[in-house]
Amino acid sequence: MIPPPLIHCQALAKRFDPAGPAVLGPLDLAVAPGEFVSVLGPSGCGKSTLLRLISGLLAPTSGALTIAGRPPGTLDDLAYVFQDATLLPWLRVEANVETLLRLRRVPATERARRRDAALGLVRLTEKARAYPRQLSGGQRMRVSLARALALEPRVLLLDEPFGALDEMTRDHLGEELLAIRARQAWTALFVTHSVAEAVFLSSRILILAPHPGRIAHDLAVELPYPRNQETRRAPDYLRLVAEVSARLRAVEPAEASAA
Amino acid sequence: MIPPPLIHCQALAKRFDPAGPAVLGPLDLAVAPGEFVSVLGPSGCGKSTLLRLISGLLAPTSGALTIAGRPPGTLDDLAYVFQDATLLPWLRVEANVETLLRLRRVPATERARRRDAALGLVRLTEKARAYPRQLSGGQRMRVSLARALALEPRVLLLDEPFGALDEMTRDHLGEELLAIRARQAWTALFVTHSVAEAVFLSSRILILAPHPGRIAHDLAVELPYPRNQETRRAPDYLRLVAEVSARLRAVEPAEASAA
Amino acid sequence: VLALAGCAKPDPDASLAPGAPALTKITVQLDWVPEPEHGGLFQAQARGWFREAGLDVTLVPGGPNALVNQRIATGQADIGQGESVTTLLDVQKGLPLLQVAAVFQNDPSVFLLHADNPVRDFKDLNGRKIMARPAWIFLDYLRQKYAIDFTIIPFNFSVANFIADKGFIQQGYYIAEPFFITQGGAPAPRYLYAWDAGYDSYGVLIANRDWARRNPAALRAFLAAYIRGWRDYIEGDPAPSHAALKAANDKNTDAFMDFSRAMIVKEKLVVGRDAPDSARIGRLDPARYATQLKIVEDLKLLPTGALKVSDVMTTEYLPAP
Amino acid sequence: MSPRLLRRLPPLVLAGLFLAGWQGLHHALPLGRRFLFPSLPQLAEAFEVHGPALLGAAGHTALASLGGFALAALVAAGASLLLASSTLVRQALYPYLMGLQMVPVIIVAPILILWVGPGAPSVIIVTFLITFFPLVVNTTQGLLSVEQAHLDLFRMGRAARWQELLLLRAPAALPYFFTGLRIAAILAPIGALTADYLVGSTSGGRSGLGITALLFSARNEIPGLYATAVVGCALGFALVSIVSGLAWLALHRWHDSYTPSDS
Amino acid sequence: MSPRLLRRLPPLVLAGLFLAGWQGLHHALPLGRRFLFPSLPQLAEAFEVHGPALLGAAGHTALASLGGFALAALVAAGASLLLASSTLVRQALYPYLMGLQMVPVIIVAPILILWVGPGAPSVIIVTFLITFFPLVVNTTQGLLSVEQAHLDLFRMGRAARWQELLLLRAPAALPYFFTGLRIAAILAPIGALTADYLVGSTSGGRSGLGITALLFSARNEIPGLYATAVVGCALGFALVSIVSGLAWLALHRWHDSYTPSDS
Ligand SMILES: Nc1ncnc2c1ncn2[C@@H]1O[C@H](COP(=O)(O)OP(=O)(O)OP(=O)(O)O)[C@@H](O)[C@H]1O
Ligand SMILES: Nc1ncnc2c1ncn2[C@@H]1O[C@H](COP(=O)(O)OP(=O)(O)OP(=O)(O)O)[C@@H](O)[C@H]1O
Ligand SMILES: [Mg+2]
Ligand SMILES: [Mg+2]
Repeated sequence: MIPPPLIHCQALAKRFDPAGPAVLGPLDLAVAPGEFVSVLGPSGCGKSTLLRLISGLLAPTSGALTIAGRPPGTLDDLAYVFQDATLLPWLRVEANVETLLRLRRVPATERARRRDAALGLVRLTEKARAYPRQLSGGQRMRVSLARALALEPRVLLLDEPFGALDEMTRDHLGEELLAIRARQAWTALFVTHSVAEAVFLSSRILILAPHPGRIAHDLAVELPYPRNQETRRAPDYLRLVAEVSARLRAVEPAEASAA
Repeated sequence: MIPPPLIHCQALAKRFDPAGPAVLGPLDLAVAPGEFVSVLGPSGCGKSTLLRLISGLLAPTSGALTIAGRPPGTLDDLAYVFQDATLLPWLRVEANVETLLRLRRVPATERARRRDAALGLVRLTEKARAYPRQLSGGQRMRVSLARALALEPRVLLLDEPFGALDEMTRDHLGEELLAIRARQAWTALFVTHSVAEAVFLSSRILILAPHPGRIAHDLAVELPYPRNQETRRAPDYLRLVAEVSARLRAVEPAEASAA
Repeated sequence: VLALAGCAKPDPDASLAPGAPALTKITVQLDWVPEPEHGGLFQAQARGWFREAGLDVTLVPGGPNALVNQRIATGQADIGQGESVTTLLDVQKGLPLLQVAAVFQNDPSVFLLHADNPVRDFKDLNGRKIMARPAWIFLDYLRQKYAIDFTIIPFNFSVANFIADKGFIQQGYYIAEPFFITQGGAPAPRYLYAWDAGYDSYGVLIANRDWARRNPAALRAFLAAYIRGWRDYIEGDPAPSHAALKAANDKNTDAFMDFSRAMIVKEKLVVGRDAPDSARIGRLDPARYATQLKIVEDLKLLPTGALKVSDVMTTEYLPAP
Repeated sequence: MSPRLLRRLPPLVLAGLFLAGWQGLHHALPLGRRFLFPSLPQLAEAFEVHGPALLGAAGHTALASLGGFALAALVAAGASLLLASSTLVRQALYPYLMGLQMVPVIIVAPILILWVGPGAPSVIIVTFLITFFPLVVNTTQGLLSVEQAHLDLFRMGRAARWQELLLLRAPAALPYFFTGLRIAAILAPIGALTADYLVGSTSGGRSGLGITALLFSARNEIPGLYATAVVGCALGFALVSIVSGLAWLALHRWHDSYTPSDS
Repeated sequence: MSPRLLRRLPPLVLAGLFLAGWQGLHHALPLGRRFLFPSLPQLAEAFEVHGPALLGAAGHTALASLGGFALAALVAAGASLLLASSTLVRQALYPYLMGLQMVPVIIVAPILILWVGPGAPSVIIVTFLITFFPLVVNTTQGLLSVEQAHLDLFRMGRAARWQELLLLRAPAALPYFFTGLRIAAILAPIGALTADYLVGSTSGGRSGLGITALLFSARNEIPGLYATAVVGCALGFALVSIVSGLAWLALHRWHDSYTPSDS
C-alpha cells in the first residue's frame, strides 16, 4: 500500500504581480513521508517560493496544496530554516534557539535540554551567551538551523542552510542531519546549490527550471542509507553527481534569457 | 624590483572583548598589486573580520595595517561586497547599484552606463525596477556584487559573494570576474567556502586557522591566466583542489575544540 | 463696637462644648486666590463671627478656573463670589443660582490705560487692541452702545504687556493690577470705569437657590456676619483679615493688601459711591437688576422677558436695614 | 455579507455604541450636572445655531494649525539632521531644544504679544512650539536608528557626512519621521486652539476656535463648547488623514509596516 | 588635553555662550522692557527669595508629573498592544484615542474640577491626557514596524496572536516605545504645570508650579516666573535622564542605535 503523500501539490501556481507572469507552476508534486527531497535550480527560479507556499507563509494564486492532508500553515510539527538567519537581535543565542519551543510552550527544563543538544550539534555551545550581532555569518546560519532542529519536527524545510558554511562544517552537519533523520524520521525539503550535497543527503532530487518555476527533472537517489565517507567515494554516487550536474546545467539560468 | 605591497598587515590583531581571547592574529600579510587572493577557513575563524579590518570598518586592536601605503579606510578605489547583501530597501535595484557611484559623485550618464553594464553582468537587467524585497536571496547578492563592480575599484574585497548562488551562475560570475580583472587589473581578497572556486579564480590562497584566526597556509596558484573551462579539467588544477581541500580539512573547525 | 472687641478672640473650643448646637457647614467658593477683594469674608472668619453665628464656614480659594457658578449649581459650594451680569445668563441656562448680597456695589473691572494714552473715552476705543476676558459682556455692550469695534486679546492675568507697551489697554481689577503696574516701574494708570458707560454690574454673593430655600436661617446668619466682617475690614483694623489672607496665599504682601484695601475704601466700592454711610454694605437694588436684564436682552444674550428680577436675585436674606 | 462590509462593520457598530453611550451618559447624570455633558440633540442644535461662527473660527484655526505644523515639520527636519550629524552637536544642543519645549507658554505669551503682536503669527508660533518637539525627538531617533550594515556600506563607500545623512539616514528615518508627523498632526489643531486663547485676538466677531471655546466656556454655553471641540477634532482627523496618505506614498513600497499580508 | 575633556568642552562652551547671551539679551533690551527678560543675578535672587516656595511647588508638580507619566506609560503600553493586535481593532479604536488627545483641556478642566475636584488627582489626569498620546502613536508604530522576516518566523512557528505580540512585537517596538517615553518625559512636567494652572488646587502650600507661575505672572514677578520655568525644566531633564538610562539598559546590547563605533 502506498502511503498518502505528506506534501501534495496539484497544479500549484504563484504569481506576485497579478498582471505579470507566473513565478511558479503550475506544478504537481507528491512527497511521501520519510522522503528527503533536495531542490536544485538556478537563482531566482522559485525554490524559496515553493518552500514558502508549503509552509503556508505564502498563499497560492491557484492550485491545491495539502500537508498531511491539511491546509498549509496548520501543521504544528513543521520547521523552516529560512534562507536568511532571521535571528531575533534582542535575544542571546540560547534564547534564539529556544524561540520555537517557547511558542510551543515546551517546559523550561525540556527546552534547555533540547537547546543544549541543538547547540552542541551545530558546534556553537560556547556562543550560547552571545548576541546575534556578535556572530559570524556562518555562525548565525547555524543558530538558525539549531532553532529548527530543537523543534524535532515532522516536516523540515531547509532553504540553503549550509550556504554560508565551509566544506568541513557542511559535511559534518550533513552527516548529523542524516543521523537525526534516522532517529526522528522526518520528511525534508532541502534547497541547496551543491549537487554533491544533494546527492549525498537525499532520497530524491528535484531540479527546477525557471520562467515559470517548474519541475524539470525528478530523480530518485537509490544510494543506501546510512551514508558516510564511504558513500562519497562510491561510483554510483559519483555517477549521480555528474548526471545531476549535467541536467542542472542544461536548465537555462534564470535571467540569462532576458539579459 | 619588488613592488611595494598594496595591502600590508604587520602583527595585525583584533579582539572584540578586551578581556577575552584575540579573535584574529597577530597576523602578517603582504598582498602585491594585481594579486587575486582567496581566503579559506572554517566558519567563525575570522575571515570577515580580516576584510573589515582591511576596509577600515574595524579598528585593529594592535599591529599595523596599510593599504597602498595609507591607513585603512582612506582609499577611494576600494569596494567591499559584504557577506550579506545590505541593499537599501527603499531604493529600486537600479538605484541600489548606483549607490556607491552616487557617493563618488559620478555624473548621471556615466552612472547609468556603469549600472547597466553591471546589471547585465549579473544577469539582472530585467529586475532593474524591482525593490529588494521582491528579489530572491541569490538575486540580492548579485545586486550587491553589481554595486561593487560598478565602482570599477582598485581593491576588491569579496566576502562569499557566490555563497547563495547555483553552480552555473557561480561559474559564470567567476569567469566574468576574471575577464573584468584582465581589463581593470584590480587586487582582490576573495572569501569563499568553495575550494574549486578558490583555485580556479585566484593567484594565491590563504587558509586561515581559528582560535585565533591566523594564516595556516599561504599557497601560490601557478595556473596560467586566462583561465576557462579547460582549466577546470587541467591535472594541475585538480591536484591543487585536492591539496587545498586536504589542508583545509586538517585545520580544526572553529568551534569543534570547544564543543 | 465694644461687643465686637470682646469677640475679637473667639474661643475655638466653644462649639465643642457638650450640648452646644452643631454648627451649620457652609462652603464659600472664591472667584480668585484669596486677596483683599475677599477682605470681608476673611475678617468675619478671622474674628470668629461665622462660628459665633452657628456656622462652620470654609472659604475655598479660586483661581483661573474657579468655576464659581458651576460649583454652586452642582452643590459643591453653597455660596460663591462672582459678577452679577454673567450670572444672569447662567440662571437662564437653568443653573439654580440666586444672587443674595453685594460684595462690591460696582464690579471693580475697569479698563487700565497709561496716563498719556490718547484714548479719553469709550468712543476712542474704536479700532484699538484691548486685552480683556473675551466673555466680558461689557465688551458687547460697548460695541452696541457706541457702534464701535476693537480687537480683543484674551486676558492672561499679566500686566507685563501693559508695563512694556505705552499704548496698551487692558481690563483689570483696579483694586489690584495698578499696584503691580507701579511696582513694575510704570506710572500709575488711568481708568475707564464700566459704570460711566451705564454698565452697572455688582460684585455679588451667589447662593444655590435650593440650598437657600432650605437653609434661610443659616443664610441670614451668614450674611449678617459677612456684612459685619466687611464693615470691620474697611472701618476697623484689617489685621486679622490680612493675617488670614497671608496664611491662605503666601504671595500676599502687606504693601499689596494695604494698597488694595485703600482702593476699596477710597473708591467706596463696598459701601457705594453715593452712599453717605456704611448702611449699604451688601445691599442689592432690584431696580439695577432690571437695568442689567434690559442690557442683556438688548444684546440678544437673553430672550426678552425670559427672566424676571425675582428669578435672579433677592434681598430677603439680608438683614433688615 | 461581503468581507468588505464585514470589515466596515465593527467601526460602525462601535460608533453606534459610542453615540448611544454618549446619550446614555447625559441621561445618567443627576439633573443638576446634566448641563456639563450635553445630549446629542443639544449638540446638534448648537451646530445649527453656531454653525457659521464655528466655521469661520475653524478656518482661522485650520490655517494656524497648518502653518504651525508645516513650520514644525520643516524646522524639525532640519534640526534633527543637525542633531544626528554628530554626537557632539547632539550632546550640546539637545538640552536647549528640550528646554524650548519645556518653557511654559505663560512666559512666552507676553513676549509674543509685545514683539509679534496678538493674532495669527503669534498663534502659529505657539502652535509650532507645541508640535515641534515630538517631531524632533522622533526624527532624531530615526536618524540614529540606521542599520549598522548600511552604515558600514556608506563608510566603505567613503560617503561624506552629508551624504550619509541625506542618502542613508534620512530615508531610513522616514518611518520615525512620519510617526512624529502623526503626533504633530494631532497636536497641531489642539495646539492652535490653545494658542488662540493665549496669544490670539478677536475682532468683529472673527476669532479662532480657542477664543470661541473660551467665550462658550465663560458664558456656560456648554453645547457650543462641545461643538467647538468636535470641530477641533475634525481638523485633527483631516490633518492625520493627510499625513497617513503621505506616509503611505513614502513607505508602502518598501517598509515592512506596509507589507501586504501576501508576499 | 584628554579626549574626554575635549568631548566635554563644546557643551560647556555652549553653556557659557548661552548664559552670556542671556545676560547680553537682558542688557540689549530697552530699559522699559528689560523687566520682561530678567538678568542672571535677578534670577539668582528670585531663587534665593522664593526658593522654599518653589521647592514645595516643585514637589507637587514632580509628583503629578511622575504620576501622570507612569500612568501614561502603563496605559499606553496596554492600549498599543490592543491596537496592534488587529487591524480591525485599530481601525475601530484609533479615532477615539485621537479624539481623546484632541479634546481641549478647556473642556476637560471644568468636568474634572466638578467631578474630581481641583488638586493632585485632577492634575495627574490632565498630565496623563497630555503625555499619553505620543506614547500610544509611537508604541503602536513600533509594534507594527516588525521585520517581515521575523513575522514569518513566528507564523511558521504557529505563534498565537498574544505570543506574536509579547515575544516579537513588544521587544521589537522597544526603540519606538522609548522614543515615545522620551517625548512623554519632556511633556510630563510642562503638562503637569499646565494642568496645575487649569485644575490645580490654589490653596496655599498645596499648589504646584502652575499656580505659582500664574501668581508670579499676575503679580508681575517676572524673575520668579522664570525661576519657576527653570525648576520645571529641571524636572523635565531629571525625567529624561531616567528614561535615557532605562533605554540604555534595554537596548544597548542589541539595537543598532547603540552600536559602539568599533564592532
Ligand atoms: N562584534 C563582535 N563582538 C564579538 N565577537 C565577534 C564580533 N564579530 C565577530 N565576532 C567573533 O569573531 C569571530 C570571527 O568572526 P568572523 O565574522 O570574522 O568569522 P568568519 O570567518 O567570517 O566566519 P563565517 O565564515 O561564518 O562568516 C567569530 O567567532 C565571531 O563570533
Ligand atoms: N515579493 C515578491 N514580489 C515580486 N516578485 C518576487 C517576490 N518574491 C520573489 N519574487 C520573484 O520570484 C522569483 C522566485 O523567487 P525565489 O525567492 O523563490 O527564488 P529562489 O529560487 O529561492 O532563488 P535563490 O536561489 O536566489 O534564493 C524571483 O524571480 C523573484 O524575483
Ligand atoms: Mg531562495
Ligand atoms: Mg564571515
